[in-house]
Amino acid sequence: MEHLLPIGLNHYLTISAFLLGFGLFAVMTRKNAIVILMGVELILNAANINFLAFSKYNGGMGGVMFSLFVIVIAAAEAAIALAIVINIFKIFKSVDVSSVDTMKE
Amino acid sequence: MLSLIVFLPIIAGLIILAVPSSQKQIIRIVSLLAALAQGVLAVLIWRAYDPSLPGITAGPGGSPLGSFQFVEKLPWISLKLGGFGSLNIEYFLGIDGISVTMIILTALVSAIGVLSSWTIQKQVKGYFILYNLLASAMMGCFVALDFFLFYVFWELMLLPMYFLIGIWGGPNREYAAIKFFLYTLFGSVFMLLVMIGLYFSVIDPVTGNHTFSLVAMANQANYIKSAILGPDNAMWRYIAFAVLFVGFAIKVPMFPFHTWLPDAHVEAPTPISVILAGVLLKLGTYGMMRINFPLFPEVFHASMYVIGIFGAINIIYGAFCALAQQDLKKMVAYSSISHMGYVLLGLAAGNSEGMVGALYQMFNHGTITAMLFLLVGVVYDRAHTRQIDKFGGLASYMPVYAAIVTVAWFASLGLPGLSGFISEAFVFVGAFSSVTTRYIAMVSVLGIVFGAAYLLWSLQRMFLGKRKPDAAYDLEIGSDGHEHIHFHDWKGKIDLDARELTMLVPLVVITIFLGIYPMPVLGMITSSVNKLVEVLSPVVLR
Amino acid sequence: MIMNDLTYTIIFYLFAAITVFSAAFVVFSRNVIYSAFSLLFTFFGVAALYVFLSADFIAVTQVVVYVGGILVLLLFGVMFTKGIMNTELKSDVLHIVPGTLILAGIIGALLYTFYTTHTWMQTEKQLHGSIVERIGYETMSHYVLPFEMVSILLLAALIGAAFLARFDRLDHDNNKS
Amino acid sequence: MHSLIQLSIVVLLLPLLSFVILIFFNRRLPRRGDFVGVGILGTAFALSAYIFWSVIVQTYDPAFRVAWDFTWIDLGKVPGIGPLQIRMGIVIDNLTAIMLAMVTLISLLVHLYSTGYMAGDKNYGRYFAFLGIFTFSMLGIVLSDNLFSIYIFWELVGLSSYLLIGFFFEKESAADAQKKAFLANRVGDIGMWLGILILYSQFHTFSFSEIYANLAAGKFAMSNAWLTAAGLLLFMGCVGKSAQFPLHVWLPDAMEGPTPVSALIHAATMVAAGVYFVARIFVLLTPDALHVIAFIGAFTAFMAATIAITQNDIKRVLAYSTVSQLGYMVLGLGVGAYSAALFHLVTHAFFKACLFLGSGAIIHAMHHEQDMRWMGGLRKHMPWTFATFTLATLALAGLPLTSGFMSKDAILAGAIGFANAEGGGIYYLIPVLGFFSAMLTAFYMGRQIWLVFFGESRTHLKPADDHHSAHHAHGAEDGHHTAHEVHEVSWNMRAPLVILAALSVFFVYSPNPLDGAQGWFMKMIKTPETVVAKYKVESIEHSALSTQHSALQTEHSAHSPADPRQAEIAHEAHLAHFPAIYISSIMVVLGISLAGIVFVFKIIDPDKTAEAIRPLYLFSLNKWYWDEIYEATFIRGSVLLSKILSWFDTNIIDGIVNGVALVVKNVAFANNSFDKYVVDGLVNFTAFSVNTTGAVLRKLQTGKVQTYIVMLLAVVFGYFVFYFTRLIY
Repeated sequence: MEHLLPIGLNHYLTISAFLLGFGLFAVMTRKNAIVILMGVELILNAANINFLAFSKYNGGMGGVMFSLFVIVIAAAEAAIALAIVINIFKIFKSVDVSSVDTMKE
Repeated sequence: MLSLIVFLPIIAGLIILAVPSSQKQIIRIVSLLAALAQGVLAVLIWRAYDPSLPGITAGPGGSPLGSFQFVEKLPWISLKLGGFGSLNIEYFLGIDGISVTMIILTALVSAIGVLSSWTIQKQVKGYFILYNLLASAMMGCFVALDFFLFYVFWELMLLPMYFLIGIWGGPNREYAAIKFFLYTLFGSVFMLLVMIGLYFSVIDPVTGNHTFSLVAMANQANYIKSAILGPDNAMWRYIAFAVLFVGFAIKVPMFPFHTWLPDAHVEAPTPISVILAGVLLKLGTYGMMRINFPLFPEVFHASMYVIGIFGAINIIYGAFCALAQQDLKKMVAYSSISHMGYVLLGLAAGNSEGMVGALYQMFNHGTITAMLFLLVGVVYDRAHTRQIDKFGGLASYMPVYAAIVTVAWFASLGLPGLSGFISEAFVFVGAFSSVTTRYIAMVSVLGIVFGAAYLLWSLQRMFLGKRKPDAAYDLEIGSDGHEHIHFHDWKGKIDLDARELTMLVPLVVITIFLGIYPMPVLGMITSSVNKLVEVLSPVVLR
Repeated sequence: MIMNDLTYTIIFYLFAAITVFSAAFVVFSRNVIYSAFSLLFTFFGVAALYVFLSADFIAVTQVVVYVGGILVLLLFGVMFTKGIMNTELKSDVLHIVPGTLILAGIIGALLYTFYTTHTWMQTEKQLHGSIVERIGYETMSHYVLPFEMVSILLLAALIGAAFLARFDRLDHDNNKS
Repeated sequence: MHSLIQLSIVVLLLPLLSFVILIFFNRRLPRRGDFVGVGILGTAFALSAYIFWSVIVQTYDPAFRVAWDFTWIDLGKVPGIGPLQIRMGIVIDNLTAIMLAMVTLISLLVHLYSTGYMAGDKNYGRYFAFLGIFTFSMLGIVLSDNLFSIYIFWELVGLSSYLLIGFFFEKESAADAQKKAFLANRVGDIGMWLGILILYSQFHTFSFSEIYANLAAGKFAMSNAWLTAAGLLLFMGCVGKSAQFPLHVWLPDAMEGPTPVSALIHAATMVAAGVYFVARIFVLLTPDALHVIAFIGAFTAFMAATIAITQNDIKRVLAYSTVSQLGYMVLGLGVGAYSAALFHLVTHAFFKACLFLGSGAIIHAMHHEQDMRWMGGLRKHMPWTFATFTLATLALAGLPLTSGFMSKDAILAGAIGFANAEGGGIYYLIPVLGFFSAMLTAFYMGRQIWLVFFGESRTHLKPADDHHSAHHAHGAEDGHHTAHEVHEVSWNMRAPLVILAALSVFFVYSPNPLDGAQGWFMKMIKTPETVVAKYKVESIEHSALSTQHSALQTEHSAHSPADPRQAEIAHEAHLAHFPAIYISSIMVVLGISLAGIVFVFKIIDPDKTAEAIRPLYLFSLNKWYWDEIYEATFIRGSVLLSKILSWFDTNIIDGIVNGVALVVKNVAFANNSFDKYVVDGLVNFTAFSVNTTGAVLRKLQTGKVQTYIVMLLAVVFGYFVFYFTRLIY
């Protein structure tokens, strides 16, 4: 129990690992494009947590700045992705990505 | 200059590549122009050639200049082979008395070949591209002074020939083409081995590296004594000589290796036969004079007798086989085997008269046999058959054709006043003067009679007398009351038309002129031949 | 840090739990709306963690951008694509087994890595207190070019998104198709 | 350059000019340009007549000789020899001058004659062109000063003879004859060529004078047998060209050519070229060679005479008599009667040309009827022809007061002398054969004269089928012509007959009808001194001769060659002069009277006689079966051999090649099956497995992005595992 405290780098990394895992799981398994997007957001957050954690524990600004950019990118990504999703919906009349398999051989 | 004359046809081929294949006339004209330009260059070279320079071996200071002419020498391929040292291949062109006549011959024959290809209708584009490739390769073989370069051109020649026979040939063309290809390939493979061996045995005196330069190889001082083909390894030198000789003899073609020739000729279209007999066969003997003999003089010395015997066999055997042929073209093919036998005999003599005779015979055989095959093609175009017995009495109906045929036939049987005689005469003079080949010469003189026999017999059967009952043409009484000849499905002129005359008349003129005054050609070759004889024989061959 | 360690730790664990569980809910819930909303909690939790990581500005940005932007966007997306409360929102899953295996595997692997790796490059001087002005400073000096690029990217992305999501074009497409 | 040389060059080139003009432009010129030929030959004759006059008449010198030569081929500095050049040149001596005049004169007359004889032929112009090139090459032979150019012109006369024999090439017989002639000549030529080669290989020159100088200097390195061989091989050229015994078969067939051509080429000039050539090389002929030559000549003379007896074709009789007379000349040279042989050459040229042209006139008048059996009684219709023909016949038979008498007598005298000098024995065969053939000659010429000119016309006796065959062969218009249709020929055919007949009378050559040796000819043409004396195989008689030599010197200051053998022969020939006259005259009278007995007075019926000695008759009628023998042996033989070799070529050699190819192919097949079942099997298996795996993996490509992501992550996880395991161990 005492290794749970004091709060160290590993705690944050653990959390980010969980987020990453969940995000990946969502991306892997869910058919709904929206949920997949959410998973992607989770993954990005996991990454952000790592950035910030490391930059805190070795006192550099790089991680911070990068997480900032990541957030911006995430915003852009979300916008584009949603637009795409909407188009997919318009064309396939569903957001079920498993129905979008025209690449199938 | 030489590069230009070599690669001009290839350039023409590239241009043709750009021409749409429907534009047959343009394609033909382009190749014709290329051939004519080549001819012009050949004439320029002939005019600018200095007959006093000997060639064969390097001039003073080991540099080819001062001995060869129009020399172009650039490093081409230079590979570091680690343990083997380095592989230095040069782009090394140059001519001497032996090559210059062949260059002129090649230019002449390929120009005439283009004219005679005018009637080719099938895949004209591909045909002329291959044809130009062939022309370049032939020319390259004659001017290359680097063994490797020579070999490249030599092999480059096979390919278009194979296709030209195999695609545009007669009914049995694939067989003939394969036969030709395999035969020649067989020879050239051994040539490759010998070439490598020579490379590692020869040191260029100037650079000190190994070299493929034939000029360096022709000087025995440049050999490493202990090398594989160095002076110490007599046995290997003998083997190399034999192997190389076989390689060239196949091209000549020499007696046991000659059977590809009749098939190839019978199947090949007329222009290809012309090229084949006019130039390609010469490459064999040229290779002997340029490579085989000067590089292994002592082996040549030891084997003159054998070469002479093979020459005699060629002469008489070819004549007899020609006597038995029913197919006119096959007869001409065997006749050219017989005539190349004279070349071999002259070379075997090993003295100046014989060598001059051989070289001059190469030139004359080129022009005369080209003429013969063109004439065969003329009659084949009209009658679609070459069976000698399917004619008769043509002389009455095709006087011009008959006249030119008579000239060609008599030139071929060595009538004095026509160029063939002088070369044969010199061959015999040389062969008889050389003690080694004296008796061989006495035997092969019989070839003169049998040569006359088959030629005159075919002349009589085709041109004299009256129309045979089963002849390949009809007779009809013309408006003027005279009998006229009529070939089935032949719309053109019955007697020679303008194109055929433009092909034939120059050859006739050359044949007659060189028969009366041979010096224009002999003057160029004598110094080189004398030099060659010196190289070949430290002791005088008498 | 004003608070003493214990409260600090408790609060940390609280937010950590919020984050992780809501994230799990996001992933595992069948209802898109639910997951969307639980994603909101996740974001909050993450923002809180940012604060713990003394990146308060980032935390704020996180809240503003994600909660105020992306999440709303997602909800819009949900609403565009589905009727809100209809049953189809229960989006089913595919290859759940490999998914779970890999999930477990990856999480396990990562944790294993973290906990077997003892030598993180930790330095004595860590970030403390607010770093806002340092961020501004860095942005304008050191990271100005990435910053500009990112802003241009963002602009382009927004324009593109707007363009992609236009309706008339889609109708047009439909008429076409 | 000597002016005569220049003139002779012009003479040489003029006929060539005529050839070139006529071969190209005869259709453009009026009368097909025959006047060009005649005119040019007239000029040539005028010039050579001038040469003759200035050589023989002005400079009356047996040793006259001018020469000129130029470098034809320059072989540069040949290793082992040094500078080597092949020179062509012209030599003019008495013999040349005489031959020059003779050739151009006869050629001119034949040209003139042909304007009548060949009129209306469809290749009229070409005919004159061929005559031109023949004259050119004949003059070339006459003028050459070296073996090489003689060989060249030698073959060129062969060519022109080929062209002219086959002038009516639509006739298969003509085509056969021309081929036969050319090939027979070729056989002779290769012998000649080998002889030339032997001499060249020793001295590296072709020029007569240099070769003789070297020989005289004893530079001939090979054995004396080679020298004899060289002489005999060179003589082979003469055998072919002059139709001597082994190769005589072509000359009678050559009569397929137009009759003027027979007169020019196959009677007067070309066939005589062989004799001329032997005379040129006379000095290098060793005694052994000369013996062979003498026997060949004698045998030829005899054999041809026997054949001529029974021939019915008027031209064939003349042809065989030509062979026989040439045999005389060769015999004369063989026995060393040099000038006599050449004398006979010239005289024979004139009267034989006269005979041929006369027969041509007859054939022309008889509408191409050549068979004497259907002639007869032409005396009345063709007086000119009759007169000239008879005169020439007498000359040929060798009756006194004719040129033939003098020359033939000189030869026979030489033969007797030779036999005596060589010590008798077998050598007497030569004069005996000579005299016997003289008798035969008289006999068959008498027969011919009788059959053709006397008696009544026998045209109607001719069987009909012969008619048709004859007309199809000759394309005459009407078959049935009786003698009164026959009329004398026109002036341009008559004039040559008269001139030639006039030239076969004795006083042209010698004031004394009995002794040609007193004539200008024998005075101008002296036996040259042999250059091979020192190569002689020493034998008893020669050593004996050399002892007698000094004694002979005094007796024959007229011509005293240093070679004792020649001296001996000349001496004996001189002694044998009058015996020869008597015997030959007796023989001639005998022959003519025999002919009279048989054909005029019919005391002996020729047919009965023929029946009585049928085998001999057939033997002679079939020309000793030489053609059949050659046909059976050489021609069949070589054709058969050619067939065999060609079979060998296509089946054995090519068979071997194809066999090798087959073996290679089978190896290739074996290799191929290995390839197919093992190597290829592996390949196919790989392909198969790849295929199946692909089929399996294809399932993976669902087009669902998430599937891919699953795989991706699985791989990533796998990497994790791998990495950590490696980290652990």
